[in-house]
Order: sequence, then structure tokens, then C-alpha cells
Amino acid sequence: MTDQTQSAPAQRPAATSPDTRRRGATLGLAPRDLGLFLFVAGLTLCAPFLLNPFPADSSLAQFNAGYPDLMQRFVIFGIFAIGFNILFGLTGYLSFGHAAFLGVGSYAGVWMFKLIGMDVLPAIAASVITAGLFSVVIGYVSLRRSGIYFSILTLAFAQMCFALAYSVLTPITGGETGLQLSLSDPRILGAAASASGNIPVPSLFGVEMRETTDLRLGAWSFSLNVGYYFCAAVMLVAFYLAIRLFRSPFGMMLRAVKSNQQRLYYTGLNARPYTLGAFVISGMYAGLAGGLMVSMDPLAGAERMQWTASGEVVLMTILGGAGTLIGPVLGAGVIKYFENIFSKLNDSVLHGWFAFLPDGLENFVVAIVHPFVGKGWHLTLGLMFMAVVIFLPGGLVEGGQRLSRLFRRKSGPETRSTNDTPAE
Amino acid sequence: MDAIILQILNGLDKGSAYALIALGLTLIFGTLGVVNFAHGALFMIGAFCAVTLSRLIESSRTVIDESRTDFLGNPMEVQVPYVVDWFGESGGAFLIDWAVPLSILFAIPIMITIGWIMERGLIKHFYKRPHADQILVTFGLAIVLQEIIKYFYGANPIPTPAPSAFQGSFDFGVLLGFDPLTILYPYWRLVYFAFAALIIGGVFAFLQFTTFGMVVRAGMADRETVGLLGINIDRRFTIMFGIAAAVAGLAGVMYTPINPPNYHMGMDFLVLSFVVVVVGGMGSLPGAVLAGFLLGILESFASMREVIDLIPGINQVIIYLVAILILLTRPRGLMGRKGVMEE
Amino acid sequence: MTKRHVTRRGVIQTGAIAGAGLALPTYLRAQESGFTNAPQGDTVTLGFNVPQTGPYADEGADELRAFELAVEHLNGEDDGGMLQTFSEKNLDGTGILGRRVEYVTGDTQTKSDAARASARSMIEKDGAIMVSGGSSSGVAVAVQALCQEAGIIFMAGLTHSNDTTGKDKRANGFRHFFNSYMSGAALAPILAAQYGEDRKAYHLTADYNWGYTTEEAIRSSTEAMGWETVAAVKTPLTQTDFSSYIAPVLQSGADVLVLNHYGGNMVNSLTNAVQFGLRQQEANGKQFEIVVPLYSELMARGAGENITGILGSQNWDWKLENELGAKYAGTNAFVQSFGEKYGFPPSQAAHTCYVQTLLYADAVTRAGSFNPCAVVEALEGFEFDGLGNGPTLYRADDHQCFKDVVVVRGKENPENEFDLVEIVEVTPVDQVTYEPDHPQFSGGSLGTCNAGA
Amino acid sequence: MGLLEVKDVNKRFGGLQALGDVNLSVAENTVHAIIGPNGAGKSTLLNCLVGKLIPDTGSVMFAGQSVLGRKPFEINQMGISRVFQTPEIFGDLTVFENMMIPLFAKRDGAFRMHAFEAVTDEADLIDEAERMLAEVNMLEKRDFHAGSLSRGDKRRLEMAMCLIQRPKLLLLDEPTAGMARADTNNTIDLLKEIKSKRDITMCIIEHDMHVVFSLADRITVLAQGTPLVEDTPENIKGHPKVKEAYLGEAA
Repeated sequence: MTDQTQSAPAQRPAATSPDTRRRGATLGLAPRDLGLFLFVAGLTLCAPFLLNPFPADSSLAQFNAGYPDLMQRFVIFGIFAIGFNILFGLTGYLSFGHAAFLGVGSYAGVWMFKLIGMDVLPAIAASVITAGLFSVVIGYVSLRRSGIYFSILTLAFAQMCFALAYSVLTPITGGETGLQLSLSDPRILGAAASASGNIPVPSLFGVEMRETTDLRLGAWSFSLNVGYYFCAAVMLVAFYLAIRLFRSPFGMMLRAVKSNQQRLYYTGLNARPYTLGAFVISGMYAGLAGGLMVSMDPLAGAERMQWTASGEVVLMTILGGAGTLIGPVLGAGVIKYFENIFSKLNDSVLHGWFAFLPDGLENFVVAIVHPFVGKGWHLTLGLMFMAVVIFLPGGLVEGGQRLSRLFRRKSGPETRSTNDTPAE
Repeated sequence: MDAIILQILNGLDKGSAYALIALGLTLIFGTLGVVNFAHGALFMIGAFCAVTLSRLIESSRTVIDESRTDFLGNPMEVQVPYVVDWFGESGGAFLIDWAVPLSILFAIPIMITIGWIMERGLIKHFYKRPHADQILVTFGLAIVLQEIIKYFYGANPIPTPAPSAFQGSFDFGVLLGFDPLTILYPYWRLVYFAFAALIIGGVFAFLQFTTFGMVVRAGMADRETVGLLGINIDRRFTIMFGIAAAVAGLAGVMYTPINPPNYHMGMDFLVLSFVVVVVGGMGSLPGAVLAGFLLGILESFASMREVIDLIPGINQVIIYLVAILILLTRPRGLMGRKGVMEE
Repeated sequence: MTKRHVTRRGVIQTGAIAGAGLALPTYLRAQESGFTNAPQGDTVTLGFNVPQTGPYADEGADELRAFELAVEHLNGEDDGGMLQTFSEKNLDGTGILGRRVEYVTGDTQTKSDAARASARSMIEKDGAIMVSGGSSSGVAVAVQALCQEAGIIFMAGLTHSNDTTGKDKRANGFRHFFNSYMSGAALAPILAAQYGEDRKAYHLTADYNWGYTTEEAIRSSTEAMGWETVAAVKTPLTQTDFSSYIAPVLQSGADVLVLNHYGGNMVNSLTNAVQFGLRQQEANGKQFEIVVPLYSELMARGAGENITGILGSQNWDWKLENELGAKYAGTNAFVQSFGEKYGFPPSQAAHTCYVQTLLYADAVTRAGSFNPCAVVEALEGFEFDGLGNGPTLYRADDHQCFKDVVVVRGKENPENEFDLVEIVEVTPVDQVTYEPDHPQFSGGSLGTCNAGA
Repeated sequence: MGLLEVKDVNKRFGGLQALGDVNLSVAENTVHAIIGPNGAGKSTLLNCLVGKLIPDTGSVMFAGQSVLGRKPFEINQMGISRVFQTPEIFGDLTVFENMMIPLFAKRDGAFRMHAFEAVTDEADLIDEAERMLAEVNMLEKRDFHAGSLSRGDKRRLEMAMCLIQRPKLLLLDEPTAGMARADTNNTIDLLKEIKSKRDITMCIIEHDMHVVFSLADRITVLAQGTPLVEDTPENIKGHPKVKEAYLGEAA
């Protein structure tokens, strides 16, 4: 299924790649992309501060997302979504089974922890390679079909992976309880147990991933976590590579696949290896995400391969803006934020917030808000999906563009660009 | 032999549920080109129509029975259904007993209305949008519908038994000359199969023999041309959407005695119904029905002990395995048309 | 203080505002205390991690009600519930060690990943010192391992798999709920008494860990009684219609069907089995019977009248004290305060969560410290009574509670939706006790307690 | 020996004989038109040349090599480019990118994993693309979305995309179908201009006699799947068989 080409009624200038010739490229990026990259780098670097805007003991601290687990999830799912977008955003091939690659990557990672040792690099390498191998096989078969038929093939493969991992493959995958470490694992290049007799934790050259420094500034508190910064660094590399890929001839070919396969074939190009290449690259991104997930939290559950997990990354990508560079990362962030923050708001928290209201009114307001938070967080998520797609057809990125256009218009009409903002 | 016949019956029964859902889905998905992730939710809402009607019929006034006490030691509150007041003990009991079949009448207008509102209010604006947007909006809608049901009915399954006349099993084997008690099959499942056959036949007859149906079929084949002829195909598609919703809803109503409905039953069927539709071939109604029955029967055979012993885990993956094999040997599924949702 | 452990959490306080920083409350973990999330200020935070979405959401909601009730009782609100009947009298309604109890909640979604994410946020963000809850063994095992790593206590909610205190046991994790082995051991003699010793059983088993351990437990106990197992067929977790698994049962020569299913699987397979008229049939000259090893009252509601006459086991039932006397004291006190507050009797999931919270609070009080290692020491080998199950032991070897197991049967004419089962018998604790190295529980080790920090 | 040699090609669809014993020779550096009434088998023949269909019997040789059994992209790599009846371009890409893709295909072959190079680094190719755009008067639209172009512009873009690959043979499938007279004339002028500037062989399938007689050096008339005549435009004009074929169809 590709996005249908929407032909605009009037001729309009391009929305992409205004720089067709390199001018003052740094790091191999055009100035505009470099700006975006530095912006994202800045955000990830400062995330522990930006995500904890409320004082630690204020009632709004519930909205703080700057704790290690969630920050790690933001960037890990960001990687997953960036990779998915390389396939879906560029070629238009909608895979409904990408979670399988994340899953096998996770299993490979945990097995490395069990067999080799607790250093994260071999685990991540194994994750990426295993996911890559799986995606070569699944991609080779699935890409024989296109459109919805392709989607269903990938879905079928992933569902098979999930069903088998949950049941008959339990000796390899841990099944229902997930694959986890135990004290009796061999770990040939490391200790089976830590000095205190516990299972050792993942580390990078001896630095534990969970090591955290709490920084207190007045009423605020910020967690600086080794694992997060490691993930963030990996994500920046992944993001950088994705930008390069988007701007490369290969990326252009992928967009050409999406736009018109017939023309591509009659231009002397074979679409199949291009799409397979994109499929494998995005599968490896998923594997990387899986490897990082177990490096942060060394347990791999089969549910992360279920179709709902594959659907989640589809939703992240579309929500953020398919085919844009930053969109998938935004989408991943928003969905994970809802999952982790909104689900934890319970009635007692609500009463805490609205305590300043008179009793009757307080109960009334709590009753109104109640269905949308805590156990109702799915409802809010569903409503948000609908709102975004109805009002912002291009996803959150379009929302950002509209805002910035509005801002520019206000700040000075002379700077108003006739160009659509590039698809970032 | 009897085991095989039993599994064929099971397969036909499972298949009728798959076929009914896939039929509605393919009307929307294979013909309007809308990826409707909310279709499972329509099935679920149909089931909850039955729940709601049973609850309405059972709605009661409370009487305090001083002679008994509840678990906290307070006087027991006893519920007396209004229908018992109105129609007497036996009449009321009869209504309560027959709540599920009665819900069919109740569900049809509701489902058509829901389908109509969905199409006019939401889906209409998404015909020209990318499939990705359709997925996002219908998935969002499915979650919202699901959560609304959960809010009012809870997450637990809700027992909605079949009328007592249809409880118990029919000795199917005797008809085929087997010994008594070898092939027993529940009455309600046979009813479900017959009902599915009726609905499927009805939809086909409707499309085949009415002018309305002819226009819609022509519109499926070539929407623009029919539009050029000055026929208001949009309005007819709206009606089709209503019919698809009604088919899904009725499938849900009749399914409630088979398995107690819960708020996520739609999601459980969603993936499967997409697989069925695609295996059947995009844009083909007979394909969807055929694939529904085929997958139902294969699933039943794969769950036989002898088969599982031979290939462990086959019952976990049979549907997907078959889907992959069919799609690789037949590029457009069983009966798919060229160019529908292939891009 | 010398740092013996590798530093996992450091605290930097910028000098200029160190004073302000010191005034900061619960949120911060103090390195100095030597364990993760040591309570600061005058409150202590517990984390209640239950399924709030997905098929077990109602069970999760019931657990949450029990947790809220427990917190109220610990903080001296309401009538105190089981605090009056608990054999230990350390808890006096002033919170835990004088600190007011606060709690945070999360959604496990019945997925091990989501459950760990939620638990980590409780630990890292909210500073929870103990995590409890859960409605499946996969989640319990996953969260238990996480708590071990993080150095906090995990008080398991509803988890029935042998693995939780078997091969996946952890020093920081404790289970009050009973397990598959106990179900088998409790059911077998009663099954033999009710249905005879010459029975042929057909097992349908959920195809995942819990299903495996339950099938193994029931098989070995019933076979020891003389039953024969005709067949055991595994059914996929995602199965909704069990007709194709049920249909061949009658022809297999079996006369008992054992449904090793839980939750939605159990509701559907039982409904289907009754639909196929199994209960009306005779096989091998005997009435055909169905057994559901683990009953969940909440899910049983979904099966409606289909559960009539079906035997199964439970960890606890709200009618225990009324029907079997003062040995199960505490039951009525809990039912009373739960019923007063919510208007219906509690489920066994609610009960185990309530009890776990109280047991944790009591252990902290006896230890005089929130340090997980002190709590572990206080709970290990701890014997108590008055929490509804009769005399109970928290065994040191595997952190499993040993107590009587309730065998129940679906009621003929239930008066309301909370009164679906009747108590058949209670199997005394001796009959369900096993050695710590029993083969069904082998392969794991507790390790040592981890205090984190 | 022509650049393209079609020998005894037959193609059946079920009971329908779409092509029967087609023989055709397109000489190098000429414009060869294939005309014929509807259903004459023009499109089938074209599809056999580009690898979309495989003839049941016969051979198709291009520059001494057989094209049979090769995929469209392989045939393109041999030096055959194709212009479609309705312009097939990359609508989601810019005009400039539309030009770069055939350039990469020409330089790198059917597949190359240039994932971490930058399009903007290819100064030579960019210059070439811009020269070509200038030649077809589209340089000012280089950053437009190709999908938003007018039909005439799309046609010119498609031609430019084909020409930039310097094909030995350019196949044109009814390049003026559905065009207004003025547009048709523009296209004729464009093709003439293209022809005048470079050595190229063209094979045009066309319905419109005006186009054919303006451009073609030689014409093959196809009827009911079989070539009737092959000759120069002058001779074709009055040929009785041709009249019969067309009038017969009209009647």
C-alpha cells in the first residue's frame, strides 16, 4: 500500500531537497539537515532536563518523564521508528511484522548476555546481525508481493514468530515469562554472578548501564543515566545514518519505488534489491532497538513480537509523519509518553490536583477526567490518533510546520517562504 | 472418520464466523479501498447489542426480601424483572430466554445507523487519503469504541446464553448412519452456520439481483466510470457501509452464545479477518467467503491431537502458514482482482 | 561510609543550593541509607502494578481496590480490616514505621515488557520501595526479576505458576498465592473421592509456561491417585473458539476433561465444553466431568451458569470463615470492610494483594527498617495467622506461603454474581507441602537479597 | 541488418492471435513508425520488445543480442528506452530528481547500494541533468513536484528522462494520444529537435497520421496482428491495402 499520489491542482514547487548541490556541507550533511541533526542532538542531550520541567514534589511532577526508563524507551523506540520509516516512509511498503525483528534482536541480545558476558556491545552486535538475517529471509519472501499482500505476508511471519516463541519454543525464548538471565548462565567471558551474589547487570566496558547520577537544583531533580546517554548516542548515530540515507541516491531510488515502480523498471533499475535493501536496513534498525532494549533491561518477552507491537510502530510513524525524518521519533515519544505517564494517573492523583476546588466541584472534575486517565489511557490515545489524523493529515510534523508558519507570519511577512517547509 | 466429520463441522462453524466478518470487511476494504481497522469493533458492538438487549429485558425493580440476608448481613435485595410484571412469570422468562435471537431485530437498525454515521461522519473524508491515514483514524476509532464499551460493561466476558431450546447437542452422526452419540454437535452452532449461510446468501443475492446491487458491483469494478454515468455512487457506498456494519454486527450478535463477549473480542478477530480477506483476494466477495471456510476447516484439522503430535505447534501457526503459502502461489489470493490494493 | 558496592546511583548536589536540595522529600534516593529508594520525609511509597487494560482489567481493578483498602487500614483510616485479626500486632494504623503510606499505580497490560516499564517508572520516578500486584505468572516473574535487580521488594499478586517460586524464584520476591503443585495436590484426593479412582483424564492445556506447570502438577497428582491420562493437547493462547479441541474429547475414551486454562481461555473453553454437552454424557459408564484446576471467581462470572458443578481450587474464598469457622479468622473482617466500601465481596486476587501489603508492612515494622535485606530476613520462615487462610508459613527456602487450599465447586443456583462457587473442602496445608527441591520446582536459586543503592 | 530485428513473432492470448508472424527491421538512426487500427496488435508488439510480454515463437534481436526472456530493466540497460502513452514519471519526486534517477541507472547499472553517498555530491550528473532540462525548456521547473506538472510538461519530462540515458533506441507509445492539436504540434517539434541534435533511432507507435507523416522515415502498417506493408511515408499514403485496412475498420 503506498500513499496515493495526490496531484495538486496547481503547479507547486517541491517540498523536498531544496539543496541539490552541496554548499558548505559539514559531516556530509547539507546545512538544513545539519541544523536538524544538531537540534535533535541538543534535545537528546538535554532530555533529562527538558523532560523534568516540574519540581520533584509538585503535584505536576506526575507529568515529568525524565526518569531513565522512559527516556531510554523514547530513544529506543525512536530508533525502531526511524528504521521502520526507512522502509515505509520511503518505499511505501507497509510492513505489519516489524516487531518480529525487534523481538529476535532482543532474544539474540539476551542469549549473548547468557553465554558470553554482560558487555552490551557483543549483545547489540548479535541483535543487529540476527535481525538482519531474519529480515533477509522474510523480506526476500514477502517482497515478492506488493501492497496489502505484502503487508499480510509480513504480518503472517511475525505472528508465527510470536506464536511459536510464546509456546513451543519456550526452551529458547522463555515463552510466557520471557527470556531472562539466571545465576547458572555460563557467561564465558564474564562472571556468572556479581560480587554480592546477584546476577550481573549489563555494562559497557565495566560501566553499568543503570548507573545514575541525581542532580538536584533547588526544587528540581534530574536523573543523568549512563544507559540513557548510551542509547541516545546510538540513536544519534542511527539518526545521522538515516539522514544520509534519505539524501543518498539509494534513498532517492526508494522514493522512486514508492512513486512509480513501472517507470523505475523501464529506467533500467531493478526495484527488488532496492526494496530488499531497505527492508533489511529497517530490520537491522529494529534489531538494534531490540538489542538496546535488553541492554537497558535484560529480559525479552514474546509480546514484543505480537502484531499489536508491529502496529504500534506503524502508528508511531504515521502519527509523527511518515516519510519525514523527525516524525517517527516524535510519534514514538508521544505514544510512549501516553503509555507510561497517563496510565499512572489514578484517582488519588487527580484528587491531589484538584484539591483546591470546593469538594463537590472537585469530585465532579475528577469524575470528568477519570475516564481518560489511568485505566482509561487507551481512550485518550485513541482520541488523539483520530484528532491528529483528522486535523493534521501529515502527522505531528505538519502540526509543527503549521505552528512555525504561523509564528513566521506573525514575526514578519517578508520572511514568509513560498516553499513548503521541507519534510523534516 | 467420525473425527474428520466432526472437524469439518467445526471448520464450517469457525469458517462461518470468519466468512461473515470477512464479508463485511471486504465490502468496505476490498471495494471502497478503505482499510477499516474498526471493523472488528463493529463485530464487538454487535455482540454488545445482544448484551444490552438482554440487560434491558432483564431490567428490574428492587424488592427487599427481609427473610434473607446478603453477605454483609443486611436484608437481601431481590431483583424482579419488569417483563415478569408485564408478561407474567412464563412470558417474562420466555423473553429473557430468547434475548439473543431477539437482539437481531434490535441490532440491525443500530448497526446500520452506526455504519451510516461512521461513513458520513468520518470515513467519507478518508477515501482519497493515504491508506496510512485510514489505518490511523480507524484504529483510533476502534480503540475509542472499545474503551467506551469497557467503560460501561467492564473487561470481563459477559455470559449471554442461547435460548434453552437451543442448548444441548444434536446427534449429527445418526443422520449419517453412525452409531448414536458419536458425532454430537451443539444446536446453537448449527444455527450459527445456517444463519451465516443465510446472511451470505442474502448479501450475494442482493448484489446479484437488484439494480442497487448491480450499480454497486459496477462501482466496485470501476468507480469513476459509474460516477461519470451520473449515478450517485457515493450514496450507495454509504448504504453498503451500513450493510457491512450490519453484517458484522449480526455476526457478533449470534456469536455471543458461542463465546461470552468481551470488549476486546473485535481486536481478537481483526487480524484474522484481514488475513481471510487478503487470502480470499482483494475485491472478491466469493473469495472472502471461500477463504473464511477454508481457513476455518484447516484450523480445525490442525488442532487435532494426531496432527499436533506430528508437527508440534502447527495449531499455533496454521492460519499464517496457509496464508503465506497461498499468497506465494497465487499472487492475488484465491480470487483477487488485479490492481486492487496492490500498490 | 565506605562504598562497598559499585556505585549505581550517585547524588550530586550543587553547592549553592544544597540546602534547598536537602529539604527534598521522597523523590530522592539516599545513597547514605545503603538501599534503593530509602523513604525520605514522613511518607513511604508503595507501587501497585496491576493490569488496567486488556482482558484482566477487571481483576486488576479488584486488586487495586484491595491495595487502596490496605493503605487506608495501614494509615489508620476506616475500620482497620484484618489488622485486628492478624496474629502480629505491630501495625497500629500509623503507617509503616510511623511514615504515612502513599502509593502509585501502573498498568501491566498483562505483558511482561509493559509491566517492567511500569515497575521501573515506579522505582525510578516515584521512589517506590516495594512493588506488588499482577495477574499472571509471566508478569510476576518478569517484575520479580526486575525488583531483584533494582534492590526492592516484590510482593507477588495473583501468580499461580510453579516457576514464580520455582525455577524463577528471587531473593527479593515473595508469593502469598498458592501454585500449580498445590492445586494438584489439593484437588487430587477430592477428585478421587468425588469421581472415583478409576478415571481417564483428557487435558487441554494453555500452551505457555503456566499451562505446562499446571498440567504437570495435576497429572502427577491425579496419576498418583490411580487416574489415567488419555491425552494432553496444547491450545494456543490466542485461541478464542475451542470447539475443535473439545469435539474429539468424547471419542477419546476419556471420562474427565481437565481445562488447564485461565482467564478468557478458561471462560471460552468451559463454555464450549458445556455447549458440546459433555456434562450430560456418560463415558465408560460414568458421568462425564470437567475440572478447572485454578478458579478465578471474576472470570467464572463470564462463564455464567456453565460453571455449575465444576470442581476447582482457590487460594481463598470470602465465605471461608462463615462456613468453616474461626480457623480462617480475618476473612470476615476483610470482607466486611471491603464490602462496606465497594458494595460487593472481594475476589481471591483482591485478598492476596491486601494480605501481601499487610505482610510487607508488618515485616518492615518487625525488622525496624525498610532495607530490603532486613525485610527479607523478617519474612523468611515467618509464621502467621489471622489473615484469612489459617496458620501460614512463609518458607525461607523459596519464599512461598504454605497454607490450606480451598477446593470449590460451581454453585447450582447462585444467588448473585459474587456467589458463584461453594466450598467443597479445604485441603490441609500438610497435604500440599512439598520439598524445596521437588522436581517441579527445580532449576533456580534465590540468590542473595539485593538492597540496591 | 537493422538495430532492431523482429523475426516471425507470434503471440496468442487464449484463442486470440494477437501477433502473427511479425517481421520488422528498424534501421539505425531512423524514425520508424508502426501504425494500424485499434486492436491491430501495436501495443502487444511493443510489450514484446520491452520485455513485458514474451512472444510464443520468434525472435527479437537488438544490436545483435536477443531481448527475449530479459526483464524490462535489463532491456533498458541494453539501450532501449520507452515513452508511455500516458506519461510515466515519478510524481512524488521533483523534476530534478526525476532526471537524476535515469542518470544513476545509466552509470551504476540496475542496482547499487549507494546508501551513504549524497545526491548533492554528484556534480557531473547534476550538470548533465540541468543541461538536459534546459534543452527541453524545463530548467525553471527543476524543483517542482513532477506530479504537479501539466500534462505537456510531464510528457517533456518523460522524454528528457529517456533521452538522458542516451538510448540507442527510443520507443514511443502514442506520444500524442489525447493531446490537443497545439500540444501535438509541440511534441512533433520537440521530437524533430531531439532527432536533429543527436544520433538516435526511434520507433513510434501511433494512431495519428499527422504525427506519423511528420516524423517517420519508414512506416510499418499492422493489421490484425500481421504487418501489411512496410514502406516510406510517401508510398504508404496512397497504398490501397492501407486504405482498406483503415476504411474497413471504419465501416
